[in-house]
Amino acid sequence: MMDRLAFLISEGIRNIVRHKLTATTTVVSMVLNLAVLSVLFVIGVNSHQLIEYVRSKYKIEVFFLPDVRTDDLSRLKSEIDAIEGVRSTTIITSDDAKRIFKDQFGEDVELMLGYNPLPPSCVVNVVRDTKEPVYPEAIIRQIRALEGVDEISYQGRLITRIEKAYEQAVKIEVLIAAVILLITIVIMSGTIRLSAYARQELMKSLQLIGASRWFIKIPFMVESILLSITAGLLTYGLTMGALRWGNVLLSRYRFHINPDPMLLPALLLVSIFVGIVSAQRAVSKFLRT
Amino acid sequence: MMDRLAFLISEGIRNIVRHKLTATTTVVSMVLNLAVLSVLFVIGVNSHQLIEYVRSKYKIEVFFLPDVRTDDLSRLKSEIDAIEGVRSTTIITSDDAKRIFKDQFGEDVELMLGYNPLPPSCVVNVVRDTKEPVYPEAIIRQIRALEGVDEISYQGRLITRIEKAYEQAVKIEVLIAAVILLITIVIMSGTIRLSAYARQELMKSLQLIGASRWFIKIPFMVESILLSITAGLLTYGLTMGALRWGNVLLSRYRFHINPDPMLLPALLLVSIFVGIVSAQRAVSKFLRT
Amino acid sequence: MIEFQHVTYEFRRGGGIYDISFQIREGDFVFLIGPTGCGKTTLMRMIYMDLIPNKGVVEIDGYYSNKIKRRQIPKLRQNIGMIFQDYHLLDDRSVAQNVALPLHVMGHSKNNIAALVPEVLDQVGLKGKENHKPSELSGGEQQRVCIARALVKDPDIILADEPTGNLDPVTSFDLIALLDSINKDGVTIFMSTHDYNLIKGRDQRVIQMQKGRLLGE
Amino acid sequence: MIEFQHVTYEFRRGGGIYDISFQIREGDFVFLIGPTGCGKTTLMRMIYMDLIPNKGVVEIDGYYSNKIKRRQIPKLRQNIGMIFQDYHLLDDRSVAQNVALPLHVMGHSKNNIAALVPEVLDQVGLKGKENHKPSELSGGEQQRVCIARALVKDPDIILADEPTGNLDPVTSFDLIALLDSINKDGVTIFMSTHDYNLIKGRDQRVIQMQKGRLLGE
Ligand SMILES: Nc1ncnc2c1ncn2[C@@H]1O[C@H](COP(=O)(O)OP(=O)(O)OP(=O)(O)O)[C@@H](O)[C@H]1O
Ligand SMILES: Nc1ncnc2c1ncn2[C@@H]1O[C@H](COP(=O)(O)OP(=O)(O)OP(=O)(O)O)[C@@H](O)[C@H]1O
Ligand SMILES: [Mg+2]
Ligand SMILES: [Mg+2]
Repeated sequence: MMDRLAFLISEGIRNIVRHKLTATTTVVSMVLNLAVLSVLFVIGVNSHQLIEYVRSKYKIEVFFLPDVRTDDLSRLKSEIDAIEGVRSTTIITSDDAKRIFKDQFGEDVELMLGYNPLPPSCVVNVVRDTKEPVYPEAIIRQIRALEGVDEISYQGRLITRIEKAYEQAVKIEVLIAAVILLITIVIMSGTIRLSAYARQELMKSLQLIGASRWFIKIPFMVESILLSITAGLLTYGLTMGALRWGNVLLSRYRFHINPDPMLLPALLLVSIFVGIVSAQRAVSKFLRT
Repeated sequence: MMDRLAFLISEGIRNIVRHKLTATTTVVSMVLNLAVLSVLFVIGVNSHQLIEYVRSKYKIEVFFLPDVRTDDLSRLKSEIDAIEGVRSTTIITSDDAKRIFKDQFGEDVELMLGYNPLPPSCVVNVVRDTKEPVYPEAIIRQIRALEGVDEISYQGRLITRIEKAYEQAVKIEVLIAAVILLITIVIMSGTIRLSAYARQELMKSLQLIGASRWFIKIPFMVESILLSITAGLLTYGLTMGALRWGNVLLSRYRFHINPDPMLLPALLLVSIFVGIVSAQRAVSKFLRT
Repeated sequence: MIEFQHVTYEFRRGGGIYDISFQIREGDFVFLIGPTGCGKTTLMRMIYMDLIPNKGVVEIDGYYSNKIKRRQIPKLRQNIGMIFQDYHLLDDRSVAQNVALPLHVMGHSKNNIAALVPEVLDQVGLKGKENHKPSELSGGEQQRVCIARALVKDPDIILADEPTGNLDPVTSFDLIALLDSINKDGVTIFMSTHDYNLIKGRDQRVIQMQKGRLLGE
Repeated sequence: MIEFQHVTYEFRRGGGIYDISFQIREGDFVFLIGPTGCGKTTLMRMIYMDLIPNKGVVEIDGYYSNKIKRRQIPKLRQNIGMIFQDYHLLDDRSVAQNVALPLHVMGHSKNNIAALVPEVLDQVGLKGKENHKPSELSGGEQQRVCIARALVKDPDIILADEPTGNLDPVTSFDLIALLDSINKDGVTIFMSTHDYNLIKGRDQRVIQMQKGRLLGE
């Protein structure tokens, strides 16, 4: 039993050597298909980086009533921090505001007017690394309900528009990725089927000498899986190489593409899945007697 | 001679029927590859539409000296029209300007101030349907050199930035298209090669009974070309169908994707080219004795 | 035990075998003769159930052609050593690997296979050709690879479809002698041939066919 | 004219033919006999220049093996009717299409082909099998398709490599009679066989081989 299994697996490996041409063609075909997929994957993952950058520029400024005291401020801060969708907050006290004013305009407002007209305020940063669109209205509403809040300034319509556009873009990207995934699978399984077609006589002969369907299928599967893994690894190498090169080009723009740690597993998953399914289908087709 | 040619061509056609599986697999593989290409082609052609829209919003406003007379204006207009890169101009006389002011603010400036302070001006539209980037500086320089021109207002830095970005995008798109074209060709030729591999015994037998290389090659070429044309036509149909569907979806955004009249010829050219070259290579490989 | 009961099989394009009934008991050595195209190969294909009768029943070792399930057919074939008229060798591997194949199919151990294969290759006179591909052999050598592949699994039944077509008379007689000795060990042998010289002067049972029908014995 | 001058060809794995010299004149009918694996097929392959000698020269109808260009080989083969031991039939088309193939290769007209093919199929006894695929024929029938394909082009030389391996004695003798009558029309015939019965009692020239060498005539 162990010997038979070992034989079947070694058969799969030897089949690759025996049919070098089909093996090479299959791997090349798969690599090219997977490359398109993995580029799409990388773009998908990194488009998030873009929106995160934009989100980091979103600004909600909360101005408090002038009579809010310093210890009230820290309470307000922690209340705002607790609101869902808030990433961080920075409190600017009246004194801070005065100093900032002085830094920017060179004038001391308090000396000029005799009192400090600048109210304490707070800059609220929203979460940026969520897959969901960020809509600030809910946050605004909760902040407004807090005691001591005077006025809120934020770029509401702009944010909503950006988020809508991003949402749309993600949808289109998912659609394209799905279509390309489908195309990849069909082309890859066509390739494996053709390589099975070239060997149908051999399969027929095996069947005639009493080989069961499994006996014929397993080496073919092993072969297909090995080719798939090879293709997956090659594609990974290629993608990483292209990324490194792309990052050199992009460094001018201060933009850095990150490969996702899921890229390799995803590639292997897709390729092995396709390998198994199409080998299964191809062999079944030629064993139908 | 005629009979032999007729035979070779009919052989090519019958080979498709004889080897249905390889024919189907090849066509499916090709269609899917070409589909990706043609989507890219359509996007490329229509990205131009987008930049043209943006360009139609570029604005150069030329203000003339208040003492420029009406007949000087029409001379100035034709001089500006003659400048390379100018699509059209619209003269706004002092009176026009007054009327526009009145329409917008409800006040008659002339009545208010006792004279019309608004100078005659001219709105210059730049060409938009060029493949080259549009840089307004040269136009500005030439306008400034004209006698009677007082001041020019334009969105210089913005335009330059948009054009630079567009130029970059076109470059990236061309690069991606080239890579995908290459991938398509390699995958398609791999497919044809595998289908030749499945028939290497037949080719060997033909050779043994005295068939020349051409006798073996021509039917294979005919077959390959027919399959390519089929794939090209199917892809065209598919792309047009997808476009119609896409336009329905896009109609909300008042954006309309146009298929290029070159799409069909381009598809056929690519597929037939690939068909011929890879059939040629595949057959040569198996006839090497 | 091989038994045909009023077996008829007709190909879609016409031709085939009609109303065939006969029996071969365990340990028999039976010849099947008849002119080219009379249906010998077709009859043999029904024994290893590559073809299933249109009418009638074939029984092989307790398997009935009208009841057998598709996944039982490999089991049946594993007990039969088949020498195909058109060899059915796998050209993507060596002679030794071809001969080893049925043993792998039956799950023999590696050591067992390593011992059996050279022995049987020696028996059929293919020593020194172990590493050739089938396409690198002469016609007669290919035929002997096919014979070796049938013998190596030590089957209960040997079906030999014109196994001497590409062999010279000396080698042919050697093969018959080899089959004789195997038969002595209790193996049933059913062999088709059109080489009347080969069976002349032997007192074995001979089934004669003509145009798809049995002519008598 | 076929002439071998000290021809040696050795396969990479060893084996082959060594220092072969002989001559066959136009219109001769010569047999080549020898046990299985002695090199008959190898020798024949050198005549249609599928193999080129390592040493020595083969001359066929004015083509020399050491001078021939690759694109001349099809021309040479078109003048030779080859009956291959392993048939080399094209299984993706019918018997009639297989037989018509050499005529298409030689550029015969459609009408000519339509007239010649049924005639030659009738000659070899394959009437009624025109539309079968080769795989739908018995071994002997396939062999006869191969024979028909060689005869149909009315060649100057017929090379027959064990053309009776799958034929019964009656059909074999018919084939020899057919070849005899073709030979009467001036066609050179060179036929390998190991069926000594077939050539017994004929006064034709017989070349004998053994282990890759000529043994005498
Ligand atoms: N797949 C098929 N489809 C149609 N007809 C077939 C098929 N296989 C065989 N035949 C026909 O059935 C008849 C018997 O064929 P079979 O192969 O059994 O003959 P055979 O006795 O083995 O002959 P040979 O001695 O030449 O091998 C022949 O006339 C053949 O043409
Ligand atoms: N391609 C090859 N590579 C290596 N050895 C080969 C090759 N072809 C043939 N041989 C060897 O050359 C020898 C002669 O083979 P050949 O086919 O000429 O024999 P033959 O006389 O035709 O035999 P048969 O009567 O069995 O057909 C054999 O021992 C064979 O194993
Ligand atoms: Mg038979
Ligand atoms: Mg031979």
